[in-house]
Amino acid sequence: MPETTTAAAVTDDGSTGDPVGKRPSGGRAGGRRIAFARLRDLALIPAIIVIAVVGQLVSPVFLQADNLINILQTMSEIAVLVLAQTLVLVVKKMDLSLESTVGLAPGIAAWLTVPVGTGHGLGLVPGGWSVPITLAVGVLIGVVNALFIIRFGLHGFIVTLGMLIVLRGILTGISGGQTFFRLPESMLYLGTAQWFGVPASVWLCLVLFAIGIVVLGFTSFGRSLYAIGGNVDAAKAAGIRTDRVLWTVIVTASLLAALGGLLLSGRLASVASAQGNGYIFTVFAAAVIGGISLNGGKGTVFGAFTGILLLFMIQNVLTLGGVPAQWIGALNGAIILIALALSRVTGGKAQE
Amino acid sequence: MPETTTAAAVTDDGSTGDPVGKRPSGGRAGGRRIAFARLRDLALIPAIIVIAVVGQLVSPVFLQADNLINILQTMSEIAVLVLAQTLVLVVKKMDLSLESTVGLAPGIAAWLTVPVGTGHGLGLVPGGWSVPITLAVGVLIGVVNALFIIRFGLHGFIVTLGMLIVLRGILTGISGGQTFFRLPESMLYLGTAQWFGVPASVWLCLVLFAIGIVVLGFTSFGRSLYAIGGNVDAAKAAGIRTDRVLWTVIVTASLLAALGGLLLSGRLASVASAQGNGYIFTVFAAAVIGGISLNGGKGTVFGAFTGILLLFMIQNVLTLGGVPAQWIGALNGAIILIALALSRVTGGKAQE
Amino acid sequence: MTKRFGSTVALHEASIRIEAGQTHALVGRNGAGKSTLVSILTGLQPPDEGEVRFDGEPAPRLADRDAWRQRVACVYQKSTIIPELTVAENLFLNRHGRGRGGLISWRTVHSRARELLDTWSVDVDVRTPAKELGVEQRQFVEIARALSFGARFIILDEPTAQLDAAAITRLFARIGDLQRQGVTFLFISHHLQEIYEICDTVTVFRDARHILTAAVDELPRAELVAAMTGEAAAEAGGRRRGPAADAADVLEVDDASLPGVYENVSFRVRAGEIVGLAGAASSGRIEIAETVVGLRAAERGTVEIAGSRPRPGSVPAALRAGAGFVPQDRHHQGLVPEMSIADNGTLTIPERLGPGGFIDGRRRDDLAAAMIEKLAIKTPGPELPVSGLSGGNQQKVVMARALAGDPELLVLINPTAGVDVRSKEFLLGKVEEVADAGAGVLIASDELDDLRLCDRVLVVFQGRVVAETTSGWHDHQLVAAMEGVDLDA
Amino acid sequence: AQDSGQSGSGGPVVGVDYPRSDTDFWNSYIKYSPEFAEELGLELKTTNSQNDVAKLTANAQTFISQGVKGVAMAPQDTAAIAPTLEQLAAKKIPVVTVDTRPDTGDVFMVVRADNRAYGEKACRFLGAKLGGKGKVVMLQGDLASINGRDRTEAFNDCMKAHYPDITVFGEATNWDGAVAAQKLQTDLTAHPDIKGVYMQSSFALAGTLQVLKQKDLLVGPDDPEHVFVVSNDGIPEELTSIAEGRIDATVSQPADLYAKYALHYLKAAIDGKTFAPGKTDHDSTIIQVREGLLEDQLSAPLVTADGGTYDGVPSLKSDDQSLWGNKLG
Ligand SMILES: Nc1ncnc2c1ncn2[C@@H]1O[C@H](COP(=O)(O)OP(=O)(O)OP(=O)(O)O)[C@@H](O)[C@H]1O
Ligand SMILES: Nc1ncnc2c1ncn2[C@@H]1O[C@H](COP(=O)(O)OP(=O)(O)OP(=O)(O)O)[C@@H](O)[C@H]1O
Ligand SMILES: O[C@@H]1[C@@H](O)[C@H](O)OC[C@H]1O
Ligand SMILES: [Mg+2]
Ligand SMILES: [Mg+2]
Repeated sequence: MPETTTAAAVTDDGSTGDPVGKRPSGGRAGGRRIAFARLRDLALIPAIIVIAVVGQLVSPVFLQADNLINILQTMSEIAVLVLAQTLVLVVKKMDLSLESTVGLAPGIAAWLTVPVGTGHGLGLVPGGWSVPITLAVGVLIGVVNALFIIRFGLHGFIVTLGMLIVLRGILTGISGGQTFFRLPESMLYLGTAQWFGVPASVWLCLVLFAIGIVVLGFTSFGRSLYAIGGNVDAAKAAGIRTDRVLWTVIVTASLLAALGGLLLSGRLASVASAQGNGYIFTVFAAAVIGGISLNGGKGTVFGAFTGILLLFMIQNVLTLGGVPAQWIGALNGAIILIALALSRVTGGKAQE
Repeated sequence: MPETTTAAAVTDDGSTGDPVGKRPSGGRAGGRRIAFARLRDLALIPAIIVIAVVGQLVSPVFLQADNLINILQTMSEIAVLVLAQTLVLVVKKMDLSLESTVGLAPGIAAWLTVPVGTGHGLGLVPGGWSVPITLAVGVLIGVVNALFIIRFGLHGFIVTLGMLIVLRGILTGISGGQTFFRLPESMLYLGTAQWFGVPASVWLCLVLFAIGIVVLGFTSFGRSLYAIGGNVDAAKAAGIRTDRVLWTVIVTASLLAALGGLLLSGRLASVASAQGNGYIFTVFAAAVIGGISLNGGKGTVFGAFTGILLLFMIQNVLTLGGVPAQWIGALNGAIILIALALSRVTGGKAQE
Repeated sequence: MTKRFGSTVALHEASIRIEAGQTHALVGRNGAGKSTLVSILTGLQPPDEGEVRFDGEPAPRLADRDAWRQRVACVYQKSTIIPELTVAENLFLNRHGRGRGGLISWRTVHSRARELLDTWSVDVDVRTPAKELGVEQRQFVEIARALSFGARFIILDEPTAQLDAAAITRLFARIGDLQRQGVTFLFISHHLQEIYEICDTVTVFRDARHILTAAVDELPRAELVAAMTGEAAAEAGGRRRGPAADAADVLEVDDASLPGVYENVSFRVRAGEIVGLAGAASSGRIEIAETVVGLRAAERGTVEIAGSRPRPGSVPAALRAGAGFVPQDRHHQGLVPEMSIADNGTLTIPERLGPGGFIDGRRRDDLAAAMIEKLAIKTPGPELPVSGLSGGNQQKVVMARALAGDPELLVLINPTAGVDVRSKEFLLGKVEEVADAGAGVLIASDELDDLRLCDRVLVVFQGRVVAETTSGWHDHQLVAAMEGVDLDA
Repeated sequence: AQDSGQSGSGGPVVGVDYPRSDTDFWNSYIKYSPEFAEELGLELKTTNSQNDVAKLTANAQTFISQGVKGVAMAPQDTAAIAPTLEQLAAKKIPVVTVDTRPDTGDVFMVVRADNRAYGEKACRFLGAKLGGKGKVVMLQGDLASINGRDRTEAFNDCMKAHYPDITVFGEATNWDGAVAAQKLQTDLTAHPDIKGVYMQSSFALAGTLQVLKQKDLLVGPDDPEHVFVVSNDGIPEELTSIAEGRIDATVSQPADLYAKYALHYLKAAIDGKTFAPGKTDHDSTIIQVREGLLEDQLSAPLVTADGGTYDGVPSLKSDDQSLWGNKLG
């Protein structure tokens, strides 16, 4: 059996230093490595605990079920976007336009279904169509993005920046800048219903993340996302239909954004023409704090979830703590920056 | 005879045949290549001409000196940011926080110099200090960014996203969300003075771009930016002090952003707490349309200038044309998207 | 010198002494520490312990790059070409010719670049962006640049790995010139015959340590290999049996053409047969192999794998038809660096990992453990990211991936590039095993070592199959054929 | 309706800059402007500064290039507009500001309502309804907005002076409905006994109602669980909501009159008319805010379901046809 010198190279986590000896039985070292991988996944848990403790000290309300559900509900829509962006980032793309899709998808549904006379509604289509329309618009936007990015080979950042501006503009255009009110019942349902005493949007968000965890962690489709993000040429050479996977990811992300928009519109019972504006910053911050790499191929859905949870817990504590309005932004930003820096420390290597 | 091989080398598959044979005469083929390189630099000129013609058709005011100066003046501050971002992008980094520096740098100067009683001013320092303070704050922000990015190896996108939020928050904090006005005279000068009948900020902007063109095109320092952006290890091996260059670039970019902020505050004779918010989208769009690659090492300062010029010409034409307010956003976005797509066509290869 | 990276010891109290005017070879297996030594000798990083002396003088400060560059020039193993910059600028990076006012005079830069490339007969326009160069031209630009500093000491870290035979001959001729002018070389290569060809002295590193230094002509090849590997050199295995007489075709390429790349290529590979596709760098052999596995599509002609015709240009179709494959460059197409050995090794066989697209982690790891066992991959376990392996072991993972689907046809492109001598023997041994077990093998390579085990070698020249040899050929015949010289002449 | 571009015929050219196009209130304003321009025989050039004072400055330049004879604008940043006013003054172009009053610099007329009065009216209404005690949430606008600050200060001052037993939780919302909903929800979780909400703008309307609905607090005014909601602006949706008993009151900020009198004063300026402090012919008062600055304070009535008077503040019934929100198509 050829003895290579490579055991020395095996050590980037310091797990073994010994260049001689036989191949470790695998079981134990494997166990250790898995434990380590899990640990990276749990990198934010300490931070979440710290915030929870601080929160409880700031206000005894913090840990009450009510308030926790409140946090989960208010984060649910944007969390769906984080999930969407996570998929896109894992395949080493970016989708800035998600924040506009959040507004435009339900916006178009409202425009078509809301009866004439109420704001800018056209009342062309019965209200029951609003949910399918919302989702269809999401898919359509995804298809346009994918066309530009995959088919024409344009840079994702650029395309979706352009799309962000266009889609936002279209929403302003069709709504005349006004808010759509009196949405059809079916549009409100998901954003307002309670299932077993917990808002439907919370369930939905949790289920979507659970699906995300399973798909990315335990299916070959999910693994192909990591392969593409890690090295697209190698993925291609391994027989992965990279373009097809990329299409699926980009379209799914837009669809999720539309769903997020639907939840938000339901919760607010309206579609403001500025709906979603500025979300993308939070989405990126959450994904990155949660361990998703901007260089593709790295990070888990669970990590992303802890990222957005942490951000909303911070927001909630700041509100409960009655921090003066003008300092909330700075404090929030500083905490995010610290969390980012810490995730670098736990993440180990320098980021590219 | 030699012409043929050169022609082969010019095709972008690099599959030029035999390495034997004599060298090409160079002269003619070289001429062609320079012409081609220049052409890429001038990629937006046709678009600019089209917009100019359309503008003139839309309104006879468009080509009047007044209106052209108006365009240049309104774009001057953001153009300085585009220059800053160009430097950063060429070395393959990103600085999102520039948009907050635009507000915070003059904001701190105003806070310290504006007398008590006028808004939130502290009146701690005589007005003459305001310009140095603005620039010093710019440098300081750059140093913090550079520390995080170069010294601690954090991802530039992430660091500067965090900084964007923090710096914006600090400005809101010190200003209480209000606008600083009654700025000291020295802060107003650059934004308001006229030199030879043209606003000083226009001159300044043009001079800065001229310097940028010379430095990036014709000095070893400038070329080292491209080397670093193209392959940082290779740059290191060639004896370039890469860290030093990166520090210089990141700090210079923040300094330029502070200067841009100074011009803007001067022109508006005030510092709003939202000053600069949202600029970064325009800055990126301009740089990228202008041919700057997000992957580093590519694009010219002149190209970036044509990018921002084009965007502001479009804005101006839309305004003159009296496009309905709610559709301006969509139209503007669509034109940007088309320009991006076209710059892909002229740029050739798929973007990474 | 000692150099550590974290807990990895790259150099352990290693010394080397290079005499002025000599050409000194440095050999050792992958990861022995050769390139690390190079980076220390050229001032890219400091040693943790020990020191470098030039002519008895202590080495310059690390920050003083110019002083280093006067003493030593280097062609690094990793490309230091900047793709977006022109050839001329790559040649004169950070030492541009200045014109008036201290600004760069591009005219001077270009004319000096042209002069420089002329001396190397490299026929490219110096204004071409470097990314448009072929691999070989690029390597020559590196070499020309390194030799242009006027340094009296030049380090070449695997300069020949990317060159074909003719180009190597040219390089060696040039080295000969400089040797006669008294220039000192440190030469690193995994091609041992090159050491014997141009070097005076050889130093062997193993496991980060200095093992021996000896005059080249006093160290027979077997002893050299033994010093590198730490064990007596195994004799190459006996002659291959070759395919059974009635073996079926597992690959049939019929009149395939891809204009500008290859034309009218027809050949077949039988079960149990190893067929070589030999040829120079841009002969088209790689593209032909890539066509077989679906990375490219031929414009005309057909490819039939094990009796079925996979959709042209579709890798998954080729894999399903029974192909397994090792791509040209493991870094580029072979591996996903941050993914585990287990995931990389099973990337091509998702259907075997569990029902309904799910991955059963245990099944995957068991499969991977079997591969690790079979190919003797040095790792603590299947869950290690492949980026944590050395080159030789990474290449084994690529091989494992190719074999994972129990292919009927194995297509290998440069399967041993950059792999040390012992790993090479091992990998080629595995290939023989696979063939003996009944798979057909197609090897596209210009390495004589790879081709030696072939039952037949097809020589590709300028996109056409110009010759076919059966085993028993002589090296020079094959080399001549690859260069387009008639084999029978 | 044509909300932009050139309209009118042959009359003097005036420029109107719209401050933003993403709120219901301002979109009503955008809708009214061309209608009144035609009525007054003015030719209209319009721009939109999208809540960005730098854009407003550029737009003013464009107006100058286009040779307008007067400019109406609604600078949301009242400090930063000074240099632009100087430039227009230098060209002798009269300016009317709508909704806001510049911190420095002269304009021909400010067409505005008394934003402090909005806060005061909301405070009185809630004070009366709550009987002077309890907890209320105030969903503020943007810290940077003069109107938001006026409303906040007046509301707080009034509460302190007249209803010291009412606790006010103030939340900054950046004029963003989603932010407002989030903060309200947190406050309601921490203090389930909150009995009043003051929204400084109609942007928060739908979200507030949803939050109340989710907490089962969206019940009729007679129910002891009822949370009293006062809104601001008077867009149609608010008026309907009042009629349906979902919210209790709003202050109708006259979008129609803003558009009408902005253009009215511009025409007057072009015609060389001048004005002095005192009562006007349209049920409002011109006051002199400072030397050289007149402000026509249009009336902004409190609107309630019954049109009653609350702690001295009279109100209009929500279906009153004089309300602009009831006159929109
Ligand atoms: N920058 C680095 N960080 C961590 N480890 C490194 C680094 N560079 C080299 N090593 C380690 O040092 C060892 C020696 O590497 P080196 O590149 O010198 O080997 P080599 O002899 O050049 O191999 P090859 O023949 O494949 O080129 C490697 O096993 C590797 O683990
Ligand atoms: N810059 C680096 N940072 C961290 N680890 C590195 C670095 N460079 C090399 N390594 C480590 O070195 C090992 C392999 O590198 P090395 O270049 O020595 O392999 P090699 O055998 O020379 O491979 P190849 O033949 O492909 O050059 C791996 O453990 C890798 O993680
Ligand atoms: O009245 C408010 C107005 O002053 C602000 O600028 O925009 C929102 C409106 O509700
Ligand atoms: Mg190596
Ligand atoms: Mg090496």
